[in-house]
Parts: sequence; C-alpha cells; structure tokens
Amino acid sequence: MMAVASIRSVFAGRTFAQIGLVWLAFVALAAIFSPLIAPFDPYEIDPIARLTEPGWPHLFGTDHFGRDSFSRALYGARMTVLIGLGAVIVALLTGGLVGMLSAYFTRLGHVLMRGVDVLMAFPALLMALVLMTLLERSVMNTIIVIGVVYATTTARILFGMTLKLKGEVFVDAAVCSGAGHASILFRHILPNLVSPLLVQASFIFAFAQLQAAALDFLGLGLPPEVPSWGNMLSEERIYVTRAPWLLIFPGALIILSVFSMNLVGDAMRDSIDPRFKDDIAGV
Amino acid sequence: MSAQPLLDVRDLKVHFRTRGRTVRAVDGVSFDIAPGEVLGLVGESGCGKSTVGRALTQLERATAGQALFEGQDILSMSRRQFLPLRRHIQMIFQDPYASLNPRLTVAQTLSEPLFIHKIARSRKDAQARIAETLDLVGLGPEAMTRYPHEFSGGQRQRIGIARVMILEPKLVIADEAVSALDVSIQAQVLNLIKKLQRDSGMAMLFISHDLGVVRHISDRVAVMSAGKIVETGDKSAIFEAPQDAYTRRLLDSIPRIMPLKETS
Amino acid sequence: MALLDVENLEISIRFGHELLPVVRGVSFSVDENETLGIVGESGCGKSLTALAIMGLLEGSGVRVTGGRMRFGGRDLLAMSADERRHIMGNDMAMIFQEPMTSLNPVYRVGDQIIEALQQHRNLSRRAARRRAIELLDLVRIPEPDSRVDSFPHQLSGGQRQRVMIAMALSCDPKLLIADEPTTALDVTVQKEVLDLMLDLQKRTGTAIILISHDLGVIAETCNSVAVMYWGRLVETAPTDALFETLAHPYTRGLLHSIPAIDRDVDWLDAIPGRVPTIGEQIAGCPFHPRCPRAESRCRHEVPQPREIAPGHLVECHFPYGGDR
Amino acid sequence: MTITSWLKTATAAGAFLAIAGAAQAEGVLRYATVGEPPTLDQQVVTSDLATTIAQHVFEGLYTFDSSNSPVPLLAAGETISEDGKTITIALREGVKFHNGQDMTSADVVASLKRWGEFGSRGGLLFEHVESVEATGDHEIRITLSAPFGPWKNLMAFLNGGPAIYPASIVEGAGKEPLSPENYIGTGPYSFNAWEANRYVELVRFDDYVSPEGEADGYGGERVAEFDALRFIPVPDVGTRVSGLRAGDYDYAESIPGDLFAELEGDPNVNTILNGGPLFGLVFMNSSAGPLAENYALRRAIQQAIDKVPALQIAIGPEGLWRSNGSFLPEGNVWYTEAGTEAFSQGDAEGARAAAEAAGYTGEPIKFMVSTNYPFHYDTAIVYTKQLAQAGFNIDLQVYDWATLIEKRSQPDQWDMFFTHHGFVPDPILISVMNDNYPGWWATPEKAELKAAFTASSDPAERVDIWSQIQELIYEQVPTMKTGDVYTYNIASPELDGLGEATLIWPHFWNVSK
Amino acid sequence: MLFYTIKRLLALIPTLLAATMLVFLFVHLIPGDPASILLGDTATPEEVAALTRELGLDEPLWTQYLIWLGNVLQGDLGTSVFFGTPVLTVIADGAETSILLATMTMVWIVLFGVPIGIVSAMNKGRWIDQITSGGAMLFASIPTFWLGLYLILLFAVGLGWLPSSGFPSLTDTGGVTNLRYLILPSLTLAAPNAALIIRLVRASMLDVSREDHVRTARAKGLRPSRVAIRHIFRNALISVTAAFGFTFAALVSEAVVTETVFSLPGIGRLVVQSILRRDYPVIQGVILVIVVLYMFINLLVDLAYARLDPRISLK
Repeated sequence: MMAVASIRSVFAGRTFAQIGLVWLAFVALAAIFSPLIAPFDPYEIDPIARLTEPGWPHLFGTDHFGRDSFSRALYGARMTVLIGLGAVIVALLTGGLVGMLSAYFTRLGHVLMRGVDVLMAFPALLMALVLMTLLERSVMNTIIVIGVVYATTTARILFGMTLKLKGEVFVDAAVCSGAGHASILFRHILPNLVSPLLVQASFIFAFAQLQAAALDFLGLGLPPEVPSWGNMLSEERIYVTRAPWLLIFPGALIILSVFSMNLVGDAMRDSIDPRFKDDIAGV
Repeated sequence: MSAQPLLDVRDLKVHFRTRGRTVRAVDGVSFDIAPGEVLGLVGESGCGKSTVGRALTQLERATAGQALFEGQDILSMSRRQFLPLRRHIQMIFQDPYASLNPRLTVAQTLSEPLFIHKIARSRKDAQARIAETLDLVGLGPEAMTRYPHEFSGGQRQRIGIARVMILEPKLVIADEAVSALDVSIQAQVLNLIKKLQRDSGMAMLFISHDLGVVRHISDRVAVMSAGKIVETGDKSAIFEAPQDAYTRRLLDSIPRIMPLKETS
Repeated sequence: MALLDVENLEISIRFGHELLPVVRGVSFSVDENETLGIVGESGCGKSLTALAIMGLLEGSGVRVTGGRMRFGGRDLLAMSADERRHIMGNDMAMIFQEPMTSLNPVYRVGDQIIEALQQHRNLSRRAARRRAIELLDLVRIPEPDSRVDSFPHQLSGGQRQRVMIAMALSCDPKLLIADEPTTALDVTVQKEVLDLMLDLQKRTGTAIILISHDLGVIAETCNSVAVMYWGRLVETAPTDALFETLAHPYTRGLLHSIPAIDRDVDWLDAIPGRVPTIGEQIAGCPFHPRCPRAESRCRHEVPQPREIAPGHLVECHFPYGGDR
Repeated sequence: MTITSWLKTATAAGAFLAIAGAAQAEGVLRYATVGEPPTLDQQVVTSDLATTIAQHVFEGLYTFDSSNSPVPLLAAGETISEDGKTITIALREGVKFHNGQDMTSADVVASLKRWGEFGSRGGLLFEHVESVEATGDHEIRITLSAPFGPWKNLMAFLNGGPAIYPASIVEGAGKEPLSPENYIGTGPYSFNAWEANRYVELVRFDDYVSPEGEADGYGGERVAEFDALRFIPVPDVGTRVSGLRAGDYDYAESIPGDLFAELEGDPNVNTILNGGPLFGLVFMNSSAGPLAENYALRRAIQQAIDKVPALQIAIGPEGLWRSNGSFLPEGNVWYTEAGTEAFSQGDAEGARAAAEAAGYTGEPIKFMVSTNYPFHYDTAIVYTKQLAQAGFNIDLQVYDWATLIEKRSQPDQWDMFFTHHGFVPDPILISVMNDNYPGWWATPEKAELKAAFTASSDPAERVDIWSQIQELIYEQVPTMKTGDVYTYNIASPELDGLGEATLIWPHFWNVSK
Repeated sequence: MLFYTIKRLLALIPTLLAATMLVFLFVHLIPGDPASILLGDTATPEEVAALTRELGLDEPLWTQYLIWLGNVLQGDLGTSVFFGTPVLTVIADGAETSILLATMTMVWIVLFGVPIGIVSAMNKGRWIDQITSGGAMLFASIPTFWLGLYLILLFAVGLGWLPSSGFPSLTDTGGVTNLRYLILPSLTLAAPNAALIIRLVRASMLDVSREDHVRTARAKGLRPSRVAIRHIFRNALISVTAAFGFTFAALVSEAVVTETVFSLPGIGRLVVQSILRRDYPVIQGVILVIVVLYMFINLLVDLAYARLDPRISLK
C-alpha cells in the first residue's frame, strides 16, 4: 500500500516519466513473453527472405540472414532487461558493499577506496574493452564487465552516502542502545539508502544499455548471434542505406528505453532525500 | 549527596586531529554526579560540552582521563566491554527529527534496546513494555506502528525519551534535549524529563546552552568555556552569586523580561 | 502616516492545487525610530510576513493573496518588479537568521557590500570601497581595512552578522527587517549584535521590524510587540503594556513556558497540546484547543481584534485583564 | 532571423566548407584500406593489404599478366637447361632503385637468398634450390636439385614473394621485417611516409624505368600518374562507403556484397570486381580431437552442408559468388572437377547416418570463427545450423581474429576453424598444401602426391596431379572449401584507367584522376 | 598552492603504480600473442617461438613488468610490436587528433551546455526548460555510434557540407581548414556530454538558488539576471567544475567509439586497433598515458575547485 502510494507520488504530474514507465513496462512484458509473442524464431535463417522491407508478416523487416527483426527485437528486450538488471546487481553488490564497508570501517576504507580510486582512473569503456578481450564474449561476461565498470562509481557514491548517514544522530542513538556493527549497517543505514540506490540503479540500468551497445559496436560485447538491440545495430550497420529499417528500429528501441529509464530515474531522484541528490550523477 | 558518586570524571581530554592540527575540544574536565542528581553542563557553542557527553557514551574516544561509573573506568573499555554498561548510561539527543531512524516504526525503535540487552524475552513481553513506556512519556499505544515522520517535534522527542527510559538507566545524558523545540513544547518536555527523573531516581547530565533551562532542571551546574570547566557549584550559587567572570558575563547577556507583574 | 502600513495581509502557500492561507488578516504599522517585535513559535508565519514586506516571496510558491502594504505612502503590491527592486536594499533592507549561509561564500565581504552600494548609489568602486570600510567600522568590526578583503568563512558568526548589518545599512534604509538575527548566535554575541542594532537605530532613525521567537530578545529591544499564532496576530501592544497585561492567553502561556533565569520554579506552566499544522481546520478561535479560558463561544466564533487599551489590540473573546 | 535567411546562411556556410574540402591536392590518390598492413616487406609478409600497397614500391623478377601467366618484370628473360635444373635469368639493365643505385645481379642474388631462407613462401622454392649466383652484372643462375615446376609462379607472386631489394639492405637481414626507412625498391612509386594510424604515403618515383610492352595485367608498361598515393586505414566498412560517396576517398576496398546493387546504381560510385576470387576454408584438426584421423566423420560433416544458402547470406547477390568446388576458378588452367561431387550435398539425413557409421556419438565439435570478417561469421552461423540439423553437436566459438590465430596453433583448442584464402596462381601456394599450417594435414598420400606435383615441370602433368590432390582433399577433408567469393572495390568515377576488374590486388600505375 | 600541488602529485605515485600494475596484468592476460599475428598465416610454431623470444615475451610476467616499468620511468614506453616504432611516437601521432577532438568537443560542451543550462534553470518548469532538459536527456540516451552514423549520412553523404571521416594533420595540405574534418566527430562526442553539463548546470543552479545567500543578493535589489549569473551560476560553477574530471573520462570512453566511426587517427581508435592486434606495448602505453592524464586533469579540477571556492584552503 505504502509503496504504491509513494510510486504514485513520485510520478504525479510527470507526464513524460509516466510515459517512460509505461514504455519500460512494455519492454518488461516483451522480455517475459517474447517466446509467446514473437511471430518467428529469432534465430531462423532464411536466405530467400533476406533484407525484406517492413510489412506483413515481418513487421520490422528482415536482416541479412533473413531473420525476422521484430522477433529479434522482442528477444532483444530480454537482453536489455538482463544486462540492465545484471549490471545493476553486480554493481550494487560489489561496489555497494565496498562503498558501505569502506565508509563504515574507516581503516578498511582507506585501503579499499584507494583501490577504487585506481580503478576510477580507467575510463569506463576502456576498462570494459580490455576486460572483454580478456574474457570471452558471452552474456554473462558482458554483464559482469559492465557491472564492474559501474561498481567503482557505485562504491564512491555509497561511500559518500554511508559517510553522511554514519554521522546521523539516529546512528549515534543506535550505538547508545548497544547496536552492533551489522545491525547498524544493515538495519539502520541500509534501509535509508534504498531509495537513492534505486535511483542509482535506474541510471546504471540506462547507461549499461549504451555501454553494451558500444561494446557490441566494437565487436567486443555480447556474442554476435545473441539477439540484442546493440547487436542488431552493430551487425546490420552497413545496411544503413540499403535497408534503413535495420538501424532505425533497434536504434529507436535503445533510445526510447534509455530515455525512459533516465526519465524514471530523474523523477525518482527528485523525490529522494535531498542530501543524497548530489551523490548520484545520472544524466 | 552520597559519598560514592555514580559517575566520577577525572581530567577528561578529547582532542581531534584534523588536517594536521590538534583541536582540544575537551581539555581536562573533571566533575562528578551522585546517584539521582542532575548536573547541568552549560556553555556556549563550541565550548566542548557536547563532546563530554559523547565521550561518556563512547561515541567519541577520549584522549586521556578517566570516567568511573560505579567505580569502573568506562573510557578505557572496549566497545564490547562497554556494551553491558550502555543499558545504564543512556543519551537523549538534541534533534528529535534526526535521532529517530525514519525507516523504523516506533515499536521497532523501542524494541531494539530491549532485545540487545535481553530485557524482553518475547515479542509480547516487549510489546507490553513499549506500551507502558509510551504511556509514561504521554503517548498512546497506537503510536507503536507509526513512523517518526507522522509525529510532531514534541512527540518525537517523547519517543526519544521513551527509548532511553525503557532501559531504566542509572545515568541519562541529555544533550541539548529541548533546544530544538518551540517554547511551548519545550516546557512540556522539560516537565516530563523532570518528572521522569524524579520518579525513577536516575542521575542526569543535562547539557545545554540555555541558562534558564539549566537552572530549571539542575541540582548543580558546571559552566564550561573553551574545553574547560570554569565554575561548578550548586545552582543557586552559580545563578545568584557567580564567582567566575565568564559566568557573570554569560548571565549578564541574557535578555530579561523586566516588567513582569501578574494580573488575573 | 506610518512608514509601513500593513493591512489585512493574507499570504497563502500552494499545496498541490490548493492555496492554503498561512498568514491571515495581519495588520500592523511601523514608524521611524520605532522597533516592532514580531514574536511567535515556528511556523506561525512571522518570517513569511517579513519576506512579503521585503518582496522576496516571488518564485517560492508562496504569495500574497490579500490585504495591502503601504511603504512611505506607496502601495507595495501595486508596484512593478523594477520599482520594487529599487526599494529593496535601498529604502528597505533585511538581515537574516543564518549569518553562516547568508553571505555568498565565494566573494569577499567587502565586494558584497560594494555590490549593494553600487546597485543603488552611483559610486565609483573606490568610493564604494571606502564606504564599505566605514560601514564595517560602524558595525564595530576590528581592523576594517583588512577585514574588507576577508571571505565570509574567515569571519566568526557574530562578525558575519555584523557584515550583514553593514550591508543592510549601506544605503541608509528607512526600514530594516531583521528576521531572527541572533537566533544562531551565542548569548554573549547576541547581546552585542542587538546593542549594535539599537545603537545604530538611535543614530539613523531607521525603523526596525525584529522577528524572533525569543520573548526576552523582543522585550529588551522593541518599542512594541506583535504576537503571532498560527498565521494570525493575536496580540499587539507597546512592549510595556503587553508584558504588563499579557492579555491573550497564548501570550501569557508563552511567557510562563520559559524557564526563568532568576527564579526557581518547580514546574513550568506549559501550554498543553501542540501548534496546529498549516492545513488543519480549526473552527472558532485557533487557540481554543489549548486555551485554559476557552468556552463554547471560542469554539464557534473567530475572535476579532479588539483594542483593550490605547494601541493594545487582542484577538480574544476572553482576554486577561479584559471585561469578561 | 527568419527560417529562410537562416537556411541561406547555413547553406552558404556549408558551401564554403565544401569548397574548402575540394582544395585537397589533385594529384593524390586516397585509398581507404581495411586497416594497416603489418609491414611492407613483401618477402616476409603475406597480408594482401601489404601487397596492394607494396607492389607500387617493390617489384619481383616476374609478375602475372591478365591470364595469370608469369611474365618478366625485372627479368629480361630466362633460359632453362635441358635437364630443367639450371635456370639462367637475364635482368633488365638501367633499372634504378629509389636510392638512386642501379639494380644489378648482386642485389637480386642477395634478395633471393634472404627470401629463400626467411621469406614466407621462399622455402617452397628453395627446398629445391642448390645455389643462386651472379653470372654477370645483369645475369643470375639458379641451380635446382631437381626440376621444380612452379618456380616461375612462385617468383611472380609478390605476396610473400621475392621482391628485389638493394643488396646493402637485404644482406644480413633476417626474418624480422625491414623497417620503413629501408623500403627501397624499384617500383613506379617510392615509399614516403608511414604515419601510424593515419596513412601510408607513396610518391611518384621520377627515375622509374618501366618494362616495355602494352600493359596487361601486372605486366607491361607502368606509368605513375599521381604525385602520391595515400593508403588511409578506414576499418569501419560503413565509413569507407560513406567516405567514398562523400568524396573523401577515391578508392575503397572490401565492400560487402549486399551493397553491390545499390552502389552500382549510384552514378557517383564505380564498382570494380576482383578477378581472382577468394574462398572460405573450414579447416579440420588432423592432429587432435574427434576429427583427427576420422576421415569418415569429416566426410559426414561435408555431406551435411549445402554451401549455397551460406553464400547467399554471407555474400548476397548471385553474381558475386559461385558455388564452386574446384580450388581454382573456372577458366583457370588449374580448374578441375575432381572430387567436387562431394562439395555441396546438403544431405542432412545421409550425413547423420554416415556420422553414426563413423562412430560419432554426439560429442561436441569445437568450431572457431572470428567476427573480424563478417562473411566468416555469417557462413559459420549457417553451417552450424545445417550441422545441427544433421545431428552434430557444434560448439561455435566466436573470437576476434587475434585470439583465433593464437588458439588455432594449439591442437587441443579446436576441431574446426574458419578462414579464407586469396586467389593464388599456383595451387602449391594454397595453405592446405603446407604441412605446418594449423590443421597439420600431412598424410602419406598427400606427401606422395605433393612430391610428384613439385617435381614435374610439365604443365599438363601438373594439372593432372593437382586434380588428384583435390580429390584427396575431398576424401580426407583436411579443409572444406565454401565457394568462390568475388569481392569488389569501389572507386570514384573520376579515376581513369582502372579497368573493369582487378586481377588480384588493385594497382594504380596507369591510373589517373 | 605550489606546495599543495607537489603534495598532490606525490600522492598520485602509489595510485599510479597500482594502475600500471593493473594495466600490465590486464593487457598480458588477454589471449592471443603478437608474434603469431605479426608473422601471419604461414608461420611455423618455431618461427613464432623465436619471435616471441626476440620480443621478450617469454620472460615471467613480473620480470616483464619490472623491465617495462624501469623503461617507463626513463621515458621509454617500449616499441610497438606492430609498427616497429617507439610507442611514444605512435601515441604522439594519435595525440594531435585526440587533443584537437577533445578541445573542440569541450568548446561545444561549454558553448551549448552552459548557456542552455542557465536558461533552463532560470525558466524552471516553463516550456523552454522542459524542452531543453528533456532534449538534453534524450541526447544523452542516444548511442554515440548511431548518432555519428546518421550525422555522416546527413552532412557528408547527403548535403556534402562536411567530410565524412578521417583527419589529415593540421600540417597537411589544407592547414587549419582541416579542422572541418573534426566538426562532425566533435559534435557527436559533445552531444551526450553537453547534455550532461546542461542538466548539471541546471541542477546546481537550482540547488544554489535555494541557498540563503541568494536571498541576500535579491534583497539588495539586484536584477534577476545579475543574481542568476553573478550569484547563482558563479557558485554552481563549483560543482560543475567537479564534473569536468568526470566528463573527461566519459570523453575518452566515447572517443574510442567516435574515432572508430569516423576513422580518426586518434588515440581512441589506436587502443581498439592495438587490442585487436595485441600490440601490448601500445595498449599499455596508451592506457598509461590516459590514466596519467586523467589523474592530472583531476588534479587540475581540484586546483580549479580551490580557486573557485575560497572555503577550500590549500595550505
């Protein structure tokens, strides 16, 4: 009940953010039900029906393998959700934990945050590139690499926010009540970080898509046969004039989804504790 | 006053190192508090009075000195050793908005110390105690399931007081406990604190910058300035015949409402 | 005619689609050489009243929704933004509660005073600087020659508030509005700053509106006092008269709530209940739920201001000292 | 500012920029390459890109004419002894190196010796060479241990071939590629600069002495019309196409088949087919893994595959590929249909049965492919599907080219991998003939045929032996040909003298703008 | 200030050392070896082994690292396996393009980002704000290469106004007019980052405008534009400056893609190509240079920060 009410209050009067939310819901539905709705097998190759223009039955046309782009786009929603959520989970679990513990245990923090500093000095895509070359191209590795890239910023952000919360009077009060480290960290500090973390998660989700698309473009992202929007763009990019639909549809899907996620993140950011607003970069 | 003080602070020093400089926040403070006694610690901002309170609850580590609580030096204790004593040394904080975790209900906030100190054996037991304590501070049992933001400032401070009282401590450190409250609410809370103190017989270190409030609640008063105590004494002595120049200046600065005549 | 005449001022805050009045029917006037104290607990609307007079509500979602304000005979509410700005900082100046944050941290204090001077006076930079040093000297800042080049963070809280005063006085305002000018300061500093303000008033004849929650400060400083409760002026009177009579039960309750510095009282005579929030609906006298003298009339009928003595207005059906 | 006036200003600004763009020097050919060559040292490098550039700088004793027959280039002519073991080659006189020196037999001997010892393809010939010596200022003699048929083809193939360098540079040079300051040849253009990542620039060599005769293929007269040739790396194919269309490049190589129709219809673009097709190869691991000795299983794999859909998908337009099982294209002297009935069967059921018979029980077969060449990847995807239908458990491993190259040298890492092969004028140059090439096909049957093949200098006999080798390839399946791919390049219509098709590597002598 | 700078520089050393170690480790864990790539298809294992030995790639990793580090300290980043020329030269060749590209991008970012951000903040909630902040967010949501692709199609292929790709050096024929080659790439690169700055300027200005001192400024009777620029923007600049370090990192990342799309001979593409070629010394060198540059820029940002905010003492 309370959650519903607060979601409503976050998005009240924000038409664009509402539209964004609806779009993301579509993406989520497509991701879940793609095997049911997709009219074709996204991997089915048809040398005869190559590069067909959009129409019936190929709503988004076909690519140079003769695969149905609409079905691939639907399955691509899966990758979008998977990469987004995966990167968020990796970033928050590793970076979040490092940041929180570093802020709370000052001495440990000295060491850990130094390490984070070192990693932060590597521009994100460069690090992802090197890591991806190091590992094999796979969905899992792409998720891990993008997650690790955002783990550093997440660690920084959580470090700052935890530090602020650590100085809060209610933490002092908990200490005076005799609460232990674990209880203070996870019962008193963490719940207060949930909403800023959600905002951060939404931005990671959005940027992970762009990062994954860039990796796909450079040929170091998801395995090329995987139907993802980034792969669709990158694999078919030479057809930009020959078969423009192959770039317009997946491009629009990426832009719409990243835009929506940003809109949603932005709306949520405006509703969180103003103390934490500065900590979350976003767009 | 009894011969054996409840708390005996000897030459307490708290120094902070920031950017290579040492700030002597508390620089050799000594006082004692007898059981059931209220000591007012008064001083201007930055004089170190709050740091004294924080050092006594180990929120800040003391640099030097001793603080004997029932004969045991609490300053030299580890966090773990100090844990059982926390029950007896409790703190009321200044800002009732900030001192309650916004994500926890009143019942959750109040049950935490009960379970940590194993006072409540069961959820039911805890519920009963919480209701009882809330009643003590003038709140109904319906408050239990609510979150801090649903209360007014005065009510929140009552919750803060309830969290302390639920442990039945021997010593309460009240750090500017009523400063953030509006005058009319401040009066209610002051009355409540005074009543609870008298009823339970707990001792109290009442830290405040407000001389009126300190006079109202304390038995004895210590005046602090620049990390040191400049004068300690019975409250009437301090307020009627201050010895120290600083104390005198402090008292002189207070605006007074002169033409006070009762008409009714 | 008074320098400032506020009549039936109503200020409302936008809350979703609703406009909730937060200050209602407030009337008072201030003359040259006079110090009017406005006292009340937090949220009673005293600061909003001050900002409304100054013209600083613009763009904050709060606005004046009724009444009139005349300054030197001119209707403030009818003025254009430009005209209003011409008065702001010039004929009318304001100092604020937080000396720590009210100065721009990135500019030297001298430059901030100079900026105010140059806005309204056609001065060369050099002359403005000279004047700024004079002003700093006037507000008793030691070594004004060098302090003029200090950044705000290099000054103590009291000094910063003095800089604010210097800035406010730079164009010789006719009216100075001081919103809780000493709340953030220690008592010893508070006394110095208040003394300074009164001293300067004596020299310049500036009218002052002093806003405070501290009855003591008001009593020591002001000629007359206006007590606000929940957006209304419940009692207005010359200071002596007010403290002599304490006609409104709220005024009286407020005074009794303060622990005295020079007497021992065992229990404070606290006002029960709590201050109502902005959105609350209270029929009749807004104070009646907390009032020891409330009767059924108070629950139904909104009291109108009554003059119980010359210059002593009370909004109460049953004021102390009044005829019941 | 109204919309119209804004548009006017914008158009004017655009026009200004466009004019400024046209200021680019007229005499420079800008060639968009797929990347950068590792080195231009032709003796040690087998990169096609390197040869495309380097053929303007370096020359060999022979080269190919338009019918892919070797013709003299730096050589004037040769005499071969009766027993076929002694070859005496006369050199053209008056040929100058870019450093101003005359080319003499000393330079040629030194160059051949280094090539024989360290050159990529030098070993193929020098296995059979007893000595190389100068017999005059402009004459050399090569003594063979036994007659060796393909010697002239090997000498004429510049890629990994015997480019002639000055003796002063090549004496003492080893396997290590020559450094750019030593890029001194006899070609119509001399090496000028190599700006890493930016371009390789060649400038006209004014003292060039051209061979006589009408230009024919790589043979005949060579005239350098441009002041300079610039080879600019533009790895992204879309950018190469857009760049040529926008007029930023005069020539762009390696354009995908699917764009052919569109580009051919574009008046601003000329398409130029490559005469010699390249072909994809799927190598099988003869050294380790389930396929090592199991020829029956390999044949089953071969049986499962229908090459046509893969070509349709990977290449596109019908005219650009041929489902041809012969390792050399139709019309070429080496064309043979021996064994090619097994080339493209697409018989899933038959393959399943054959695999079972060969003892295949569904163990995974590791198939490595790289994404650096889209047609490799596309083809591999189609094959994987077809093989899966025939019951094969294909584990498709997608790497970048560098990783694939490393992995393929480790026998335990793979069972099949995909690569391609450029057109070669002599089958001896095809990589599968090399016993050391990953896949390590070195059966006694191969050894026997190969020995006979190289020993014969009778063209007819050699063609016959080659057809037997091709048959053996279809039987033992060390590699699977995927079909011929006719690649094409695009050029600005302003270029004159390009001709309809490119022989092997596009060249820019006798070409002008 | 000088003392502070030196202190900060010294503090960078351990971070830098850790970074170099990481670079080295990462790069050498990448599968694929330069020798096989260099020698091509027909090389025998013996030849590959010989070249590997020659390149010193057969030594234990930590020995290689120490040798490399020692050389780096002497200013020698090694020799490119691929080009055979010193890594420093290879990087210097790419630096011209990258530096010009970055500078031009920064110019767009400041030129578009700051004024639009200010206008957006001053008109908070009105249509102009909704369009600019919405548009900014939209631009930040476009994949760089997609945008670049269409810019080429429109402005180079379609309209023929600007070159599509490549960048001849300023010293090449054409001189300064060659900068037009960088217009499209820099716009592509600027789009998402300018969007970021727009939103940052807007947000910081709104934050600052809620601060007490702005009320003081307004109480002086200053014009709204003066309050906005002199009091709000000047203070917002402090947090905007902090974002420039961040923007730099983002620029480097996106430059990798942009330089690839536009075939620019810059450092970004050099990295990608070198990774594909397994040219270890170049990869290491470039990453090292970028990391050093990044740290240096962060230091500059900190110094600028201190200049902008007198509360930060550099003593």
